Amino acid sequence: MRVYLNGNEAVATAVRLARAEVVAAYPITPQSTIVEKIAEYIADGSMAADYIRVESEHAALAACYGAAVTGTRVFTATSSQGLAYMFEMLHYVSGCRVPLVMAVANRGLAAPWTIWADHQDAIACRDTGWIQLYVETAQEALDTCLQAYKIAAHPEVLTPVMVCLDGYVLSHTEEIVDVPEQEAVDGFLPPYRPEYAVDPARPMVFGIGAGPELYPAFKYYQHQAMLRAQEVIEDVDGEFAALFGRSYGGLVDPYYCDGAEVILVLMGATAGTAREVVDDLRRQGEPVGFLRLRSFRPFPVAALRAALAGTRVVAVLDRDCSFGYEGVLATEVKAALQGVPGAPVVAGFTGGLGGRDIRPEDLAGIFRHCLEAVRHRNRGEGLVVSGGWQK
Amino acid sequence: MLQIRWHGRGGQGAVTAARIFGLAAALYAGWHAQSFPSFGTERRGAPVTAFTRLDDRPIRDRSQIYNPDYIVVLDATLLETTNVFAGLAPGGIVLINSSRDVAGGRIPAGARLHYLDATHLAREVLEAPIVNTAMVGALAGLSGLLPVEAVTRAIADVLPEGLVNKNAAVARRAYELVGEGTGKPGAAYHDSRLV
Amino acid sequence: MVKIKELLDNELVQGSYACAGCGGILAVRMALKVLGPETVIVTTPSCLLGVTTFYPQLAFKVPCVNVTFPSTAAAISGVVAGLRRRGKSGVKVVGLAGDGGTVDIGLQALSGAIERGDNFIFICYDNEAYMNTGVQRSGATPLGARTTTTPVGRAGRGENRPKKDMLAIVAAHNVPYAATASIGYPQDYLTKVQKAMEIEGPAYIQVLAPCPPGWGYSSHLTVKLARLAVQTGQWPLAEYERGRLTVKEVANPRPLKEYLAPQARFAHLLASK
Amino acid sequence: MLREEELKKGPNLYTPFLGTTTGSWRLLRPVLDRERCNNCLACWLFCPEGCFRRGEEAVTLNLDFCKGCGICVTECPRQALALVEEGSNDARLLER
Repeated sequence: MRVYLNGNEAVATAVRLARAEVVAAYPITPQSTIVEKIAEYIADGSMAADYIRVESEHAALAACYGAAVTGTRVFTATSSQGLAYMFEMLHYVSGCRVPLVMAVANRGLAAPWTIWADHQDAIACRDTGWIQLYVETAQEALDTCLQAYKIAAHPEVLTPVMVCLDGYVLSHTEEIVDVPEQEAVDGFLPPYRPEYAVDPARPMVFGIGAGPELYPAFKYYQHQAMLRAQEVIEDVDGEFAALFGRSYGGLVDPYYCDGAEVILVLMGATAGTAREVVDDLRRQGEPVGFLRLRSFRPFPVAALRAALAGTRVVAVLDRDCSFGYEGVLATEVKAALQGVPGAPVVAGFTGGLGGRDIRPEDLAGIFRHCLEAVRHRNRGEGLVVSGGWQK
Repeated sequence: MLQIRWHGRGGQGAVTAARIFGLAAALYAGWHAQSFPSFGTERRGAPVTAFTRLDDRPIRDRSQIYNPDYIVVLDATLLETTNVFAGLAPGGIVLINSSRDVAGGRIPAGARLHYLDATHLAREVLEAPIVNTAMVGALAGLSGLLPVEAVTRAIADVLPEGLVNKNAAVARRAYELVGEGTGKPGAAYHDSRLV
Repeated sequence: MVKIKELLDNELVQGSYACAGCGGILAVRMALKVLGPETVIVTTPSCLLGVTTFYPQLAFKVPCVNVTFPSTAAAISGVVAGLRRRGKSGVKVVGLAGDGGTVDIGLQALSGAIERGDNFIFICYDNEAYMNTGVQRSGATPLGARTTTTPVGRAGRGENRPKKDMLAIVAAHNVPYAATASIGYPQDYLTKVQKAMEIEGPAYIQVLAPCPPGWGYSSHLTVKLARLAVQTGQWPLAEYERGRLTVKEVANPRPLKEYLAPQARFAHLLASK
Repeated sequence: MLREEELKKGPNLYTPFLGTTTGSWRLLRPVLDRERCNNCLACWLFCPEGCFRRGEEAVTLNLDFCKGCGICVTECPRQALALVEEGSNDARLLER
């Protein structure tokens, strides 16, 4: 059914369709309207779930963990400071291999105080062992939440998933969303029945302690599961496409990358603007392309190499910064291309921090800057491309 | 692409107006649409903006709107503190809720300026000075972008059940008053007091 | 009143790595004799977690959900909700945390869970300092006690603040049931556990559980000191029920010195100048 | 050591699982004089390790997990328990 929804409403709709049974969340802008909507669904009887009104984000994730180990499908959502406050629990949940799903309405971190979008919050949680999928549209937010439950609970993955949507730019922007039928979703996503759960008849310890002789083995298999998740993310996206007719490319979402001399890489909703810019420049005969990174963790090295290897310059736009170095995505793309014969030059750009608008002309400027460098190289000098910062 | 900027004060329903207009366009008038509030917290009484984009192809641009084709002002007192005309596209249209000419000479050259006394209209029909649905109806009529049925159906989708009938009625009245999609002023245009 | 002779003979926790004479593990073992096997334990990093759920020594015979230090009561809310959704509402959910995990870092979560009215029992085994990390003071450390962060020296006389009144804090939530207990008075303690079990909604029990290395006494004195704490008026046996606080009167209090003298943490208070 | 299938599912294991009996920690061992025991259950109740079983006329003692803390000896109201050095041939052992 075609419905006019914003990104947060699309997420709430997905959580209802996924038949999440326990939701625990704490309000924070711009996430709050997700859980407000879920509370409404529960209140009007259209969703059979327990809503735990916790006193903090740390507690939200702890409560979700507690509910998940009893064998229920759970959900939470947060942003920014709230995600930072969850940091300890993030590791705990992924370490315990609890397949829960959390929406993150991406927002910058204080100080200075901000409530607007950037990716610093989730990027700072890069190493918490969560799968991170960044979406472009409200439709994708809905579809990815459904996919996320399937990916997380896959027996070879058993890893929690963050579905990241840009604060306001997606969370509060309304557009047409095709809401799938409950029956179709039930077919895609059967009830959550983990291999084991809290049960006095077969007592277990969840989250045992492990000494130096055992701890690395658990971490090794956690890492293996995350690597394996690459394939599962692609498979689930494919299965979803077969059932619902919509696909997001799985790990990466290339756009006119073939034959491009400059490819822009970024994550999140800015992708839409980038597509417009690429169309424009292509019409003008410029050899540019675009690649949206959908899966930030696991980091799709092979898929990136396949899409980027033939180009001259990869411009990476980070809505985050690893202070004292550069944008995190830029570093990671460089690392992914390291050792590839004739690898493209990677230029890092930082922009869109704290909600700063990324306009088509900003992206066009990045393309032109990189194209200029390529032409300069053609005059016989080494290819050097400087990055930039949107101040 | 057509871009609309809505001006109001927190609590007046500018954000809802942007949504109703976008929903009406996308679900009931064959447009692709996108709507969003000015990003931030909405404090009651503080100036608020909201936006609607329409296009005949999918809208992918996620940047802010700087040069709207239409500007709708729900509260004329905003003209005293805010440059509501900022960035108006050449030949753009401005619709202000007022019973008199409050813009004076501030209107950019080439722009078309229209007034509707939506407050009066809302008091009559809704028995409350809530003007957002009237202004949605008026913009639909004035611009010819949407048929009035699209607006009334969108109102039914967005507003709580108890508020639908009167708001649909006020939107329809406003639509008729501004000229029923002809783009030409209707009878009660400039001073729209209903008798 | 529980009858000691009718308590469960089976052990629901056994084989732990707790120190010889540990009051904490004794408090838990006793409570499980009333709670029975249809129990889920939620616990956090603490001595208890370290000695009962660290591979290869898993000592519980009931399910145990471990969680981060601040989160015992938050995870409890999740377990309660999850079990309700799974149709297993007969299972008792019991939080176990030390004093640090209760009165300090766990306080916010406990406050939230009590205020939400979830049906659970929270047992704080109070050994009056952070024993797991090496005897640092907590909000439950009594006035004058020497710990590794309240040392005794030329300028330091041990802990300089009185113990946090956690029972009053919990009672202020209008909790259905809250009590203090001592492992030295098992009849009283276990009757309170029984009551907590039968009450619908949150119930809180703070049980004094002496720690031989942390307090600095010989391990055979654990129960005796838990009793002396009550007999010398240092540890009131209190009960908050239906809005009323009752405190068991100590008929003939014993001299405080009898309680302090065996404990190295108070040695400086008794040393003659 | 755990099997690969267990490791893959995360640090969640069936309990109880005891890699060792903690009785090996013991330096002192309790001995019980069954004649003196009146089955009052103080030792049974106060033993942190659950080493005592209830019996018809007297408790029985299993030292697998006994760490020799001595609480049972202190709490026994009839001096039916005593501590002896582990491995000694203390006379009290013979009395038993």
